[in-house]
Amino acid sequence: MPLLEAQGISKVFGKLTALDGAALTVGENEFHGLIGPNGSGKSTLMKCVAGAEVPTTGKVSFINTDITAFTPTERARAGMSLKFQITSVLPTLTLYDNILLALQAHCSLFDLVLSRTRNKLHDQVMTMLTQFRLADRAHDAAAALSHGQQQWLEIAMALAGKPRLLLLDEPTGGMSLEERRVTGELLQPIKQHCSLVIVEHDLDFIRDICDRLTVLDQGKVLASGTVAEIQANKSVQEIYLRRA
Amino acid sequence: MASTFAAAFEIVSFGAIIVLVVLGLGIIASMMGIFNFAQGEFVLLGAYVTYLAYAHGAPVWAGMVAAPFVVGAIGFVLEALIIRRFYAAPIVAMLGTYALGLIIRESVRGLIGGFYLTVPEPIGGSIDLGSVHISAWRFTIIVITLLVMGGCYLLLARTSFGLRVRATLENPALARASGISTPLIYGATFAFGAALAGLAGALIVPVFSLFADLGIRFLIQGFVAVMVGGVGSFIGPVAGAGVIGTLSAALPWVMSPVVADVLVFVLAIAFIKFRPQGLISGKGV
Amino acid sequence: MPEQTFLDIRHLDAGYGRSQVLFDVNIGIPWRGGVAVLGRNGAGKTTLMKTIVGELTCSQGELFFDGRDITRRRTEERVRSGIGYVPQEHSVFARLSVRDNLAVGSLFNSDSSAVDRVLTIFPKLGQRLDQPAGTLSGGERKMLAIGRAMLGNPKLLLLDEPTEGVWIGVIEEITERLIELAKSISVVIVEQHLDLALRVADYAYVLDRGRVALQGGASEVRSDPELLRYLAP
Amino acid sequence: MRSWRAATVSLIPRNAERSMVGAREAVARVGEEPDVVTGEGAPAASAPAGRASAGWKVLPIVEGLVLLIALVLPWVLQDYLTVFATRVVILALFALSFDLVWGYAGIMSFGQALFFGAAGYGVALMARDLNVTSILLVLPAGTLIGLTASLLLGGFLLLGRYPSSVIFVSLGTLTGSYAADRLARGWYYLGGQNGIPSIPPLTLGSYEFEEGPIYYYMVLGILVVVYLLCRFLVRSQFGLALAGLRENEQRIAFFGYKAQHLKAIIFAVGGTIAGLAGSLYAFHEGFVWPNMLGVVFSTQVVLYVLFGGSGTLIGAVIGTVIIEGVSFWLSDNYRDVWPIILGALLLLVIMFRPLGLISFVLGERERVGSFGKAPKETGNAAP
Amino acid sequence: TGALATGVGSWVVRPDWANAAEGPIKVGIATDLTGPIAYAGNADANVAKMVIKEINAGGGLLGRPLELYIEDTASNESVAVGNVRKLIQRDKVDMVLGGITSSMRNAIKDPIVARGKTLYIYPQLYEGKECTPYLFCTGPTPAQQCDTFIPWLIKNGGKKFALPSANYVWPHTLNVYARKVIESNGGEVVFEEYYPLDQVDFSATVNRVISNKVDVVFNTVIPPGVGPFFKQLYEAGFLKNGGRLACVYYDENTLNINQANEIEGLASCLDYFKVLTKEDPFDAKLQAAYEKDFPGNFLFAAGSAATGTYRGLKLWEAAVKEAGKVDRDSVAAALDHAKIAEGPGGPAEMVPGKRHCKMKMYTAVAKGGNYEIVARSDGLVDPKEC
Ligand SMILES: Nc1ncnc2c1ncn2[C@@H]1O[C@H](COP(=O)(O)OP(=O)(O)OP(=O)(O)O)[C@@H](O)[C@H]1O
Ligand SMILES: Nc1ncnc2c1ncn2[C@@H]1O[C@H](COP(=O)(O)OP(=O)(O)OP(=O)(O)O)[C@@H](O)[C@H]1O
Ligand SMILES: [Mg+2]
Ligand SMILES: [Mg+2]
Repeated sequence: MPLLEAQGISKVFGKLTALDGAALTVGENEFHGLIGPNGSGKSTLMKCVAGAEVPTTGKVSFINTDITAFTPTERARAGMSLKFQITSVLPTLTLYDNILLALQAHCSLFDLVLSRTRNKLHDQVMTMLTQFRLADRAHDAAAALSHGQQQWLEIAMALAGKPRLLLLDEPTGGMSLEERRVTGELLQPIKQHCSLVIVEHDLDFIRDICDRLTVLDQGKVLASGTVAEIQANKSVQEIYLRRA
Repeated sequence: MASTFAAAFEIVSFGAIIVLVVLGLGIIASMMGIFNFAQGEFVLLGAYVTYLAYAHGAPVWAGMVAAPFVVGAIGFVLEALIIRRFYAAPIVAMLGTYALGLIIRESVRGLIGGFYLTVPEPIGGSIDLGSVHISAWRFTIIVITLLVMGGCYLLLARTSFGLRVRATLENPALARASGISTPLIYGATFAFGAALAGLAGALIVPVFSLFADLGIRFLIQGFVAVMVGGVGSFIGPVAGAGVIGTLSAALPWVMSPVVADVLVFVLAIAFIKFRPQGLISGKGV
Repeated sequence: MPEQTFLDIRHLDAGYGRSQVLFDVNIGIPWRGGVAVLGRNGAGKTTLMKTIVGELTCSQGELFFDGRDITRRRTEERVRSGIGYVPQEHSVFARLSVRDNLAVGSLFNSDSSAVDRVLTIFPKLGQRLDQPAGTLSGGERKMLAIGRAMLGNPKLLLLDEPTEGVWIGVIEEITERLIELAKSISVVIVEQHLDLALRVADYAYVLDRGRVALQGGASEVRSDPELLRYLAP
Repeated sequence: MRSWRAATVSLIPRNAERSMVGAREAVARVGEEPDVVTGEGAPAASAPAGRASAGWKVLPIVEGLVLLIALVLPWVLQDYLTVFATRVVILALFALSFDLVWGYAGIMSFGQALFFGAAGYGVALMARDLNVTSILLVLPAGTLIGLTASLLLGGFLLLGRYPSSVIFVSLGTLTGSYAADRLARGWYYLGGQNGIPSIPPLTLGSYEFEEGPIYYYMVLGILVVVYLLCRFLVRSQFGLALAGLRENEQRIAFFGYKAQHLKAIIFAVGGTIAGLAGSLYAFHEGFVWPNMLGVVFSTQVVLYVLFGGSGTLIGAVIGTVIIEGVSFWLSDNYRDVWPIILGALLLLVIMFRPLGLISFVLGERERVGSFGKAPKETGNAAP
Repeated sequence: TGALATGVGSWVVRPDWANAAEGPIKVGIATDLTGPIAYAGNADANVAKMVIKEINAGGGLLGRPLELYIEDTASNESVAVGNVRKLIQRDKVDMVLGGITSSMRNAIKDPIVARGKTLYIYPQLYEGKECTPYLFCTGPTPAQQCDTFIPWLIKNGGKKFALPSANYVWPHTLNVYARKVIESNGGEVVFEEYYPLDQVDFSATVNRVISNKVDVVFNTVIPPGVGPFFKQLYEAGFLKNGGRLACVYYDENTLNINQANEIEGLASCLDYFKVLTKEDPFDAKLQAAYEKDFPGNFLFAAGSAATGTYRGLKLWEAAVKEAGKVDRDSVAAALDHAKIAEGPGGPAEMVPGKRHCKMKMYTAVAKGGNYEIVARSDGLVDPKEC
């Protein structure tokens, strides 16, 4: 039984059908890449999975439960975590607090009011900040980060909740090759406890870290399979040659 | 039949008055993101200018023509001196405009001595249609409201000025980076909103007489109208005002006015709860 | 530094409030041709762009554009005198339709066929004309931003990561356009795709912690052993 | 201006002021497109971040000073001024309740007076019809009324399928308090327009709390206790969750916070405190009247807090003291023009200190606060 | 005489002479100097200044000068309570006169009478039913305004009455009384209806008036609604068809709300109208004295409690003289049956045990923007309260 199974997802915006019966299956501890041309519906599919959009039709199940009707909060509590394509850190809070906020999301109200997890989480916060090379900025406001730094902070926040499934929508946008490589390295260790869906345009990056790929085109799944299968797929090669 | 017609006329005419008052409020709220608590005082200023003209012997209509220009100019100056500082913080802006409104209102109260002063309508009397009499001035207001509405729509939707305004208020930094002079646009928009309020004040002062709380009387109603219609477009607040105006004039026909008064607000809030985007969404300017 | 400078940045210091980001930056941009600005995350590339276009005021230094001192000029004046800018974030008017976004771009352009030309470059936009720009996909938005900036007929085009989130096929398209453009105007590009950047640019600056760490012709920089050190996080 | 449905989540303006219109978020869901940019002004976050890291915290000093002044006040004031000061302290308590919901959780409660007034009316009725004046019954009853009213209103406005926008909540609460005001005016049992006069003094056993120093110290004691509780709350990890709520409600929902519940909880806490203040006020003033429920008081409390500086607690107290004090003094000395002078004063402060008076001494970083363990090393801005 | 000082506290009008032995008697005025009904409050304060000046000029009271303390109630009950406390606790005044609206009276009566243990005089025409000890009312009550007026209306207007009203205590209570008088005189109330205080659109009401062929609109709608209401009635042809407007708080101030032709024939019943100066030498003197001291906009008029203020102060003066001291109980005992022979509109006397005041009442009709007296009471009318 796969960890995540989204089937027959359609999303219609007015006249536009952004998703047309797309499907996405992700197994346990699998790194899954989602690729496709601009506007093919990748972000929309991610949002449907995370609950940010309500699909027009289709069904999403996660860890053997049908979560189609779940709110984003419920999905997060079930173990899902999303980084949006457009960064949305909490600008006036410090980096430290941004991460702590993500970490403590699952604490009980009682713990929060009495701050009982503050000490326990401190080390985790600092570890994450150090991992993402942001430790020296821990007490700056998130708004003072450059775009690329915010991307990292976002990834850190998404990871903080110890999700079973991590959804990353273009995490490496605005990063240099080097930085991408580092990001890839940072993501590797989570494989032990977590699956990943990642939207990326950088094929090399995808190839390096993903086990399986799904290719979307105009809202439909064009192909899905291992990296090697996809690379060999004729129609996939075609859309890579196609322009715009 | 006759009384149905009279009823319809009265209801529509009050709706038109609310629309007129809300036009400027809506433009400033939708375009600039500022809920202008001083808007009522701009209405008051419009009324006051008309009164001044009348009191100094000029014809009332001359005062009415002057009012939007005078109030627009005042709005332009106030924007440059004060409002400009508030765009980044809309809640603070509410407070700031509240203070501004307080100053204007109390000054005018001082000037008119707290009285209720009458200003005659330039077109007085009533139009007799058989057994029904409809107020000639209210009829005029309906006509002018329609014209002004149309004019505003064309200005905002069809001209490059409208495009600049919308772009600036949406993303000022990017607008500047597209070559638009944002300070000018801000000033012009605010002045335009103020001028509309001035016009509204000028036109309604014969109906309600001049008193210091003339404008604030309509303020909460105006905000509710803007919300019901939907913030962010020109059409939205206008539609909202039409609905709120006609509703508050129509309900007293069928129930106790005291109940009707509260009911309008309750209905409005329930409506917004279940349709948070307002009456008009996704369409129009 | 290139010989003839169209935009001349001298001893520039800039930053946000009290935190200074750029330190004594000297950059020259030629009349035509591409210039790449490289650097790792947080190096100050975006800050530099914003300072050139006037969104940030510089605390020290001077900017000369087309021989005139524009240090104290307002953004819109700089833009109208021929600087086009594609910001890294918030690069479209989200609530305006695609059509209106393009219309804003061509406010100061009397050539009515310009929009059509942009639509032939980015046919995707043509299918989305009435959609609010905020609902475009990430890549579509970038295309729109570039299209909008090109409509202003700039003499100097600043692009802050124009290809972020853009599909490979379209990147290729954009690159070719930029190479084409760089023949007639000057193009400053901040770009993470090193190869792309250096294809467009003849000259490159590498920023490191707000200072120009390296500069030179595109091929020189490409082969500079130091380069990678400056780009690694 | 097309379609604000599309407009979506705005990044919250960086200085933590939430845009009323930024509340276009209403329907929008996270992540669609935060391309709505703050506004004209320079982002406040770019203001100095350094001040707080100097080691000295300004806030505790200010708090200590205010407390000190409050403690010695009755010794230096004439009798009637002590009575006036008592009233101000009660209003400060009321302001605290608003600061909690707006300054910390970003819920624009434009109808905070509803809870204040409802509790006031409730205890006034108890005194009038049941002869209950014991402080041991009155204050719990008042708080309970505040709690119930705010739970009901909060439940309607804040819970539901879609997150409620700031503007909707502000309007909803405003309408709620407006409707209550109208109801009180129209309902004879509540005394109509005239309200309920001649409430007997508060008692404890056989002791009667007359207005004066004793009443003052009692109210001050309550204020201090509530203040400390609030302070503890907003600096806890729960406070961090509130800050997240204020910054971007939808975002933290994706972390797994039950954002709407959090909002409802803090709203109810605010309502409870307002209820406490309302019951003290009713007995201190000796009468209740519809304005106490309505727009006038609701706006006033917003004014206090924004004037003093929201999101700092002490700012609310300072704002109340200064606005009330200055109006009192102005109305004495510039009778005819005092509303105008007051307006001008407000305007000046707001123009030059949009973050309130407190920002004269308080840096941005300390105002927003940080919630983790105390920083060991200071952050440095430029790498 | 009487310098106006702005000291640490309220506005104090000090006499220019002092009686070292006992010091001045302190009179407190708490009224709406700012806010929507400031025009009325300022007139009241002016009247008080005038009366105190006159008493001081005549040698004061009990050989002591009077000192006047004026506080603003600002149309805001909570401000008012604070300021009234100043009068009581700081200035220690011997008597407080003031308050215009009923809600204001309600708010300040407790701090004055119960907690403040001071005498309180309320000068405005009101709905009655105020029976608090030590609280004396010197304005007209519903009985005084309706008893002669309504029969006159039936005779000069018609039998079918409409009672459109603002929704607050005064109209409610007044209407109960008015309805009784209407029905006992053979009239009929077609409808009685209440509106929010700030309602400004009355199309539904006007329609009801017209379609029910109402003869008399007995109005208790107040500003800001009243102006548009009368205008809408006029435009709908109510006056043209012979309808009669009646409004018992309408005085010289309120005449300006509408254009003269819109309220032609409006009838009002009050204790004083300015036209009385033509026939009554005392009124003429009083009015002239007021206008000399206070030219300008704040008219000496009955609807704004100016006459009640004058009456109240003079009755209190008489009571103090009789009591010979100023402590509350003695003065209250004397005030209980105090009389004045001359006052605005004629003599006045307190009804013993009732703490309300008998006075003459006049019915006047608006003609071309001015009042004409059309009827007057025979002698003093009983307030019928408490
Ligand atoms: N709210 C909306 N209203 C209308 N159309 C929308 C909306 N959201 C997305 N779309 C359209 O749906 C299509 C799919 O968008 P989506 O964001 O999923 O693309 P994507 O695959 O993520 O592309 P990219 O790689 O450019 O980010 C796009 O053409 C976009 O314009
Ligand atoms: N609003 C701000 N306030 C304070 N500091 C800021 C602000 N914006 C950026 N900075 C800081 O300025 C430095 C330069 O940022 P800039 O955005 O110019 O980097 P960049 O080179 O564009 O990076 P990236 O590749 O990540 O976009 C960074 O250290 C960043 O943290
Ligand atoms: Mg996408
Ligand atoms: Mg950047």
